[in-house]
Amino acid sequence: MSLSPDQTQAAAAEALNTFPRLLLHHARVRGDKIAMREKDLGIWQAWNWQQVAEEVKALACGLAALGFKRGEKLAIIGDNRPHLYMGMAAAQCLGGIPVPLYQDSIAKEMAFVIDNADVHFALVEDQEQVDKMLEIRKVNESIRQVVFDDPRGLRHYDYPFLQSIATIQELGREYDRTHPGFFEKQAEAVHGDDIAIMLYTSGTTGNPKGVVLTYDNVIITARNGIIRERLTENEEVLAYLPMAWVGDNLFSYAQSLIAGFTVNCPESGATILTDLREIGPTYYFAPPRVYENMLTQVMIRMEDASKLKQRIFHYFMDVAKRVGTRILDGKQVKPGEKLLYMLGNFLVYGPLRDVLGLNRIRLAYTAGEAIGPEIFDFYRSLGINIKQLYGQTEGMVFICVQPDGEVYADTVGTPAIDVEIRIDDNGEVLYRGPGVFHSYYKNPEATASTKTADGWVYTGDAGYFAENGHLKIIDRAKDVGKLLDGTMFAPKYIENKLKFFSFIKEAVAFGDKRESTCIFINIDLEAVGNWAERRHLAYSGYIDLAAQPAVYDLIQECVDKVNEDLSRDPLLSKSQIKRFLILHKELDADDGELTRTRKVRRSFIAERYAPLVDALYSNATECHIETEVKFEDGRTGKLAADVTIRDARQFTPIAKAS
Amino acid sequence: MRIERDVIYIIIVTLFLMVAIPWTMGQISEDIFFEWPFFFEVAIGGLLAGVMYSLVALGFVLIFKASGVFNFAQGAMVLFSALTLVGLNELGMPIWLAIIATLVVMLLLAVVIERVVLRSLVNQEHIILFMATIGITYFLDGFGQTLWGSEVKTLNLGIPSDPGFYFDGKILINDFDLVAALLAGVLVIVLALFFQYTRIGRALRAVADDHQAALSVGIPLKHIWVIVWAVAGIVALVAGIMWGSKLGVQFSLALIALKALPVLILGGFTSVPGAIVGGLIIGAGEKLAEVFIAPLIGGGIEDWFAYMLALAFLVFRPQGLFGEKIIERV
Amino acid sequence: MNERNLGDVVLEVKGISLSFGAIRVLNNISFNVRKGEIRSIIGPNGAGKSSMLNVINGVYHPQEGSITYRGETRQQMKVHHAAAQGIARTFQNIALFKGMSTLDNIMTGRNLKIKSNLLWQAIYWGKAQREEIEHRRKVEEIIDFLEIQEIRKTPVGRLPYGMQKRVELGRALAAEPDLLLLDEPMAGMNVEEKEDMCRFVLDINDEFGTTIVLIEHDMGVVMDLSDRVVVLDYGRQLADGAPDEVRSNQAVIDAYLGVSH
Amino acid sequence: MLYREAGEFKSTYQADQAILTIRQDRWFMWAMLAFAFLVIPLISSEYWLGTILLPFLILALAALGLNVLTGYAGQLSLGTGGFMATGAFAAYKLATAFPELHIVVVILLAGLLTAGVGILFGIPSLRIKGFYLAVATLASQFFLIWMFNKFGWFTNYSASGVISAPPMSVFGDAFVTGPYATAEAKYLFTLSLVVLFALMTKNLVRSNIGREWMAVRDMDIAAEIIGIKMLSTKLKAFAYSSFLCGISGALWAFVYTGSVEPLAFDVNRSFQILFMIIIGGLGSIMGAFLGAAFIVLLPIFLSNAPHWIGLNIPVDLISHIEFMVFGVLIIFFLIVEPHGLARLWQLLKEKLRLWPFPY
Repeated sequence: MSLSPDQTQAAAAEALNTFPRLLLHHARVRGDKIAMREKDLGIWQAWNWQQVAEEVKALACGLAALGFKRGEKLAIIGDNRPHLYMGMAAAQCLGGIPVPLYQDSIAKEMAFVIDNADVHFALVEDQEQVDKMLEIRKVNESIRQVVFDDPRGLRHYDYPFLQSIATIQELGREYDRTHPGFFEKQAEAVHGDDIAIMLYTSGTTGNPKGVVLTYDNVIITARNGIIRERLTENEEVLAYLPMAWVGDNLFSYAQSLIAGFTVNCPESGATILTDLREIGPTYYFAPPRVYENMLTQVMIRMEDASKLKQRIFHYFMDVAKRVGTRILDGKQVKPGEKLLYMLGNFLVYGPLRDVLGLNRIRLAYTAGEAIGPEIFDFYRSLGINIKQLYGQTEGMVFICVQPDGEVYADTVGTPAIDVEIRIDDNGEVLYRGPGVFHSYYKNPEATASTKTADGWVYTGDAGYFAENGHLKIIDRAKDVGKLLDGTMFAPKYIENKLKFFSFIKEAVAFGDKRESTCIFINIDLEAVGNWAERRHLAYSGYIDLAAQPAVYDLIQECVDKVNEDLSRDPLLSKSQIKRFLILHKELDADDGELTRTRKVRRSFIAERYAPLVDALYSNATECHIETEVKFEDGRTGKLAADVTIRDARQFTPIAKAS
Repeated sequence: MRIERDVIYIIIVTLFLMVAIPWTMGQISEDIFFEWPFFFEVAIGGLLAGVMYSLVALGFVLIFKASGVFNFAQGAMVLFSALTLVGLNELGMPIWLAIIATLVVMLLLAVVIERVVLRSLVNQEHIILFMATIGITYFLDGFGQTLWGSEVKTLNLGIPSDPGFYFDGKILINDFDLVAALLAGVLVIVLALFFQYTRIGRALRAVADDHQAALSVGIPLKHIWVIVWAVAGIVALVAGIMWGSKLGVQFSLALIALKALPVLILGGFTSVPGAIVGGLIIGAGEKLAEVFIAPLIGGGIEDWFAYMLALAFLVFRPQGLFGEKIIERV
Repeated sequence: MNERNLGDVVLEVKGISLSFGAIRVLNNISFNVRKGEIRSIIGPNGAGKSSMLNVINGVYHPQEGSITYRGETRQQMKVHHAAAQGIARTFQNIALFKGMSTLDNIMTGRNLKIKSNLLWQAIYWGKAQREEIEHRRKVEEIIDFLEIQEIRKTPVGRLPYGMQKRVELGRALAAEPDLLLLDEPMAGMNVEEKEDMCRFVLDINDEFGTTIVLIEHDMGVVMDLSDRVVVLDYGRQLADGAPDEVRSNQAVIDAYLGVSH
Repeated sequence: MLYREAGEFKSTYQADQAILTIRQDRWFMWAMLAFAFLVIPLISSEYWLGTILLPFLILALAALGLNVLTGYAGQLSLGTGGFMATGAFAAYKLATAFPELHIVVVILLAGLLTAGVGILFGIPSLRIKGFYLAVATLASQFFLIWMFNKFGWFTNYSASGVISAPPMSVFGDAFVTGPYATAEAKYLFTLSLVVLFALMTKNLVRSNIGREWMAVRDMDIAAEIIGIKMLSTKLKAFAYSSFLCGISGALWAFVYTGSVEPLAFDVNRSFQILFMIIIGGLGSIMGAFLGAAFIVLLPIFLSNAPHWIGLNIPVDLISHIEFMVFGVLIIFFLIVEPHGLARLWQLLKEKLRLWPFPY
């Protein structure tokens, strides 16, 4: 059933404004259609909607029997497993609130959330998670009940508060016999403005905040997404991203429950790629790094292919580069090219998509961080409709989406249905819409500082609308600075642009309150190393390689390209890179130069390499530097080098012809 | 080598049966003529033929011992060598020169086989190598006859072939067989010595046990293979000469291989003495059976009797009379 | 682990002596195995450990002594009998069926449980297919248990050593044995692999209550895992007892622990 | 390249254990069958059907049988010819003794009788291994042929020792033996049987018995330790193998040649079949067919090649050269791909599935 926003549908939708209702609805209208699959014991075990509804009912009643009340929280911890999703539904059917946690976080981290959210019930995957619960329980008795899915290794755990899902469901069936109609009554009693779920944002700073979302937030936004992309009940999705992450909740839970399509859970972390290929999803989300890794894999594997194959491959990839995206966007191309593309589709694109498991994809999203244009175009030119979206937990994901046919690597598209966006004077992006979250749990001041009285939410991102009306995100608002002449300076934006080149591993941009932009660069030892070997360039190690003039030339090209790019950008054209140097050592988390999540710590680096920074802003062409470094074995030593500094080519600003 | 007790038992029993069965047959059925001199005449005839079998079997054993290859081509080599010899002889070469020339040819053959076949099939499963030797068989049969034609040729080495009477005329033995057997015997002894007392011979024995050992002897594996195949070639030549001048040089010589097989399994693939003893038992047994049993069951049993006989032995010793016992390690 | 109360004796070997021709491999060995215990046999190379296992499951036939298994006493075990009586084992140097996939290897482990006859299997229908499926399910549980899903359909020949050992264990488990003989299950493994294997051995012992007789070189492993330990040395039995008893036994220290390790 | 497997997931074990799990393969197989059953009879000449395809199919069946024994159960046998002969003569005796028996029944019974004989000669395999066994099986080869030659009873005392099949029909006047049988009828009849038995064999090798065979082949001692009964497993292999060989022999005598003498099944036949499975690929159903095709077509090619290139060479010389070339080709093949055509086929498939990647 492809939802189109006409009256009858809307009316129907009105009634179906909570997940309990949606679930029962699907059990009624498409009871024997497959709702969930899980690769288990070697095959894809399937549940149809009828079965899901029954299991959820049993589970809910079981929880109720254990004293799970309305408004009660249910912590859900584990890999993507059907029973965990059912647990979510069960909690919601009882008017409770599921609180998914990141399964890989340690007990201590979990303890905070569990305490902060007043969780008394936990539904966990396996022994590993049960152990964490026990550990937490030592310090905090608040957990009254722990339910586990996989009994493996738990037979000797006897704790009164520990039961398997199977037991609970048995209990539930019994409870249902004794309390007929209980479940239906509870499920009906849930309303659109009730709290549907609490998602903790893994805060980069301070403790995570619990984002409270109502059914209306979630369902209306999710449905809008379905309407906009014309998703149907026949989609197949692979649920492999953490359940605690809003995206997974949207793609593998909310939208499935609304459109009635099938969610597939992989066998294990190790088999995701094979499972992806077996399922061949039609609707897929992945963060940029996933696509990036896939592409690298493709290239590496092609390296070993026979010369002929390589020639074929590259020939047709060029064809795709020329016309692929245009064909995907339904634009006109020369019939000759079209023919070539069709041939290529048979010889290369088709097989490639198939081997990657992407050949049934109708719609693929990426988001979270900027994706490299050539990665992006690679997939699009293969005929895979991958689009960027811009979203936040606070807005139930959809803020901006790229409309079909208007997909550009450097923008995140136009506002989603019912979403308004405005840019405030310091360049920060604000939005308002159905998805806007209810509040941060037990954190009014944070709520107040993020969400205005009239429902506008501060994204914390700086951006602006490009001429084509697409939103362009350039950086975290707090990182955006100004050059002395007042031009906007977006370090991360520039750094990303540089990092899109495979030769550049890290880049650090300076410029805030300075006259121009200057750059530290870390070359990618592997990529540049290979490049050097192909040119029979001898080098002893990173330092040596980094200092080679040839390498400088190579990097210079990249830098110049970036400048050329920047020059096209009305706001940033003046922040073109003036001078750059290739750092003599790789930035390293152990030296505190990167965060553990490999984000550059600009200010720290600025201090640490003060002499180099100064040199950049002088007109020196070389600078001697000594740095303290930690080696793997923990010893520290000195690293000395003379670092060359080069000027980058400057481009005269030109307005982008769109 | 120490002979296990049960082997001796088996042989004794066999000998006894070889005498007892014909005798009983003679007693119970009137269309079997049994008389001691006649019996011995047959037995000796058989033994002499047996020596020839041993000769062919020896070729197998050498190669199997040294390279684990079950060389089905041995028969073809017999035919090929004989054909070459006669062919060269007919081309006007004096017989002695022809023999030397043939020796050279067989040597070349060994080299070619090692180069082309063995080297490229090294460490393949045995069955593959076995198939390869069948391939060689086809090739040699075809090649030999293409070269020298397929009509029956006579090979005369001037060995007296008229029947001679011994033990004051009671027993008739074909002198040719006697001579042939003697020659074969000599060759066998020579080979035995070669294996015992020459460095190469020892190396060959080492190879059979394990290839590393062989290398440590300091002879590269490929040389060893060439050598065994060459030796096998020489043995084939001798066999070829014997059988050739007995039956005439023709395609049927190739089938001698099939006669040698039961000898092999009876004696054990890896045992030179086995080949000899086996040959004698098969030879004698076959003849005796043909004369003293066959008439009762329609005759012409020599195709398979040897096999059945060998099979009977295998049931008692699956590794053949003198083959090494296989102990299952896990 | 020693305070676990163990069941009564399931296997008793009395005065076992085994020799090949002149070589004496085992010399008057006697010990017993109790239900549900993990029993280790240790000793230097050539101590006759593997031979002992081979005696227990009937590959070798001892010249003297008797084996009592499940109350039946016999002078020697017969291989097929041992298998039929629920004795399974793994081998020191892997004895997998190289030509088959992981799945098929483990399926083969269930051969004794498959009843349908040649004809049914030939038409692969009805009983035969039902059986194939039912046993496939069981096998999948084992695959899941040993966490080898991703090599399910790989020919075992291509697997790394550690994985092959795991598959072999799986094949043994497939027979749902009462008594599991493990011949150096951790030999030649890296640390993680060893840890996994230990975990599996323990899990097997406690999830399925399988009695386990284990040969192992890594003393650490042996001492952690075992309830009781027998020490062999050149076919002689040096000691028999709980790990710490054995550890403190002088003869053992001289013969074995003394020697490096 | 041709494969599109994404989205082909299995949600039942039936599906996962199916013979062909990939859609494209199923299509290909159906196409092949349709072609073999519907197109070939229409397009191909009497000559092709009668003298190439028929022997190809029949020998493929024998190869299938030998492959079960040697390729799957690992028991090297050189007795195939003998078993084929047994089948042929059994069929002949049955058909002549009970003229009212339907041909299918006759053939099946012949197969079963051969299976019995196979079991008899399989018994030594319990003690004898490898080449010893191979040679031992030669005993059966020679003995059987000798027997059929020696005892007139088998040939109903025909002077020539040749047996000829009475005309028999599948139904109505659809004769498949004797003078009225059309090449098409023979072909289709044989094809159906061969396809049927190929399927049966595939089923066997993917079920328990097949795994037991392979276990015995790969490591007999380990197999025994996990409870596989050597004797019955090996004998089953001998029985089923000779069952197929027997049927193939019966078909050869009845459907293909119509009349045959024991020599048609001499040791060379055994080697021919052995070649088929080695060249085709040990332990592969497909291999039996590929090998059979190769070995059947090669000599035809060799004997015709000279004419095509306009040479005319005396017949006997040609036959010698055939021998040579044949031998050379065998060796050549063993060197290039010791695992046979089936492996090549498999590799090709892998390549196509992974395209454009090399692995």
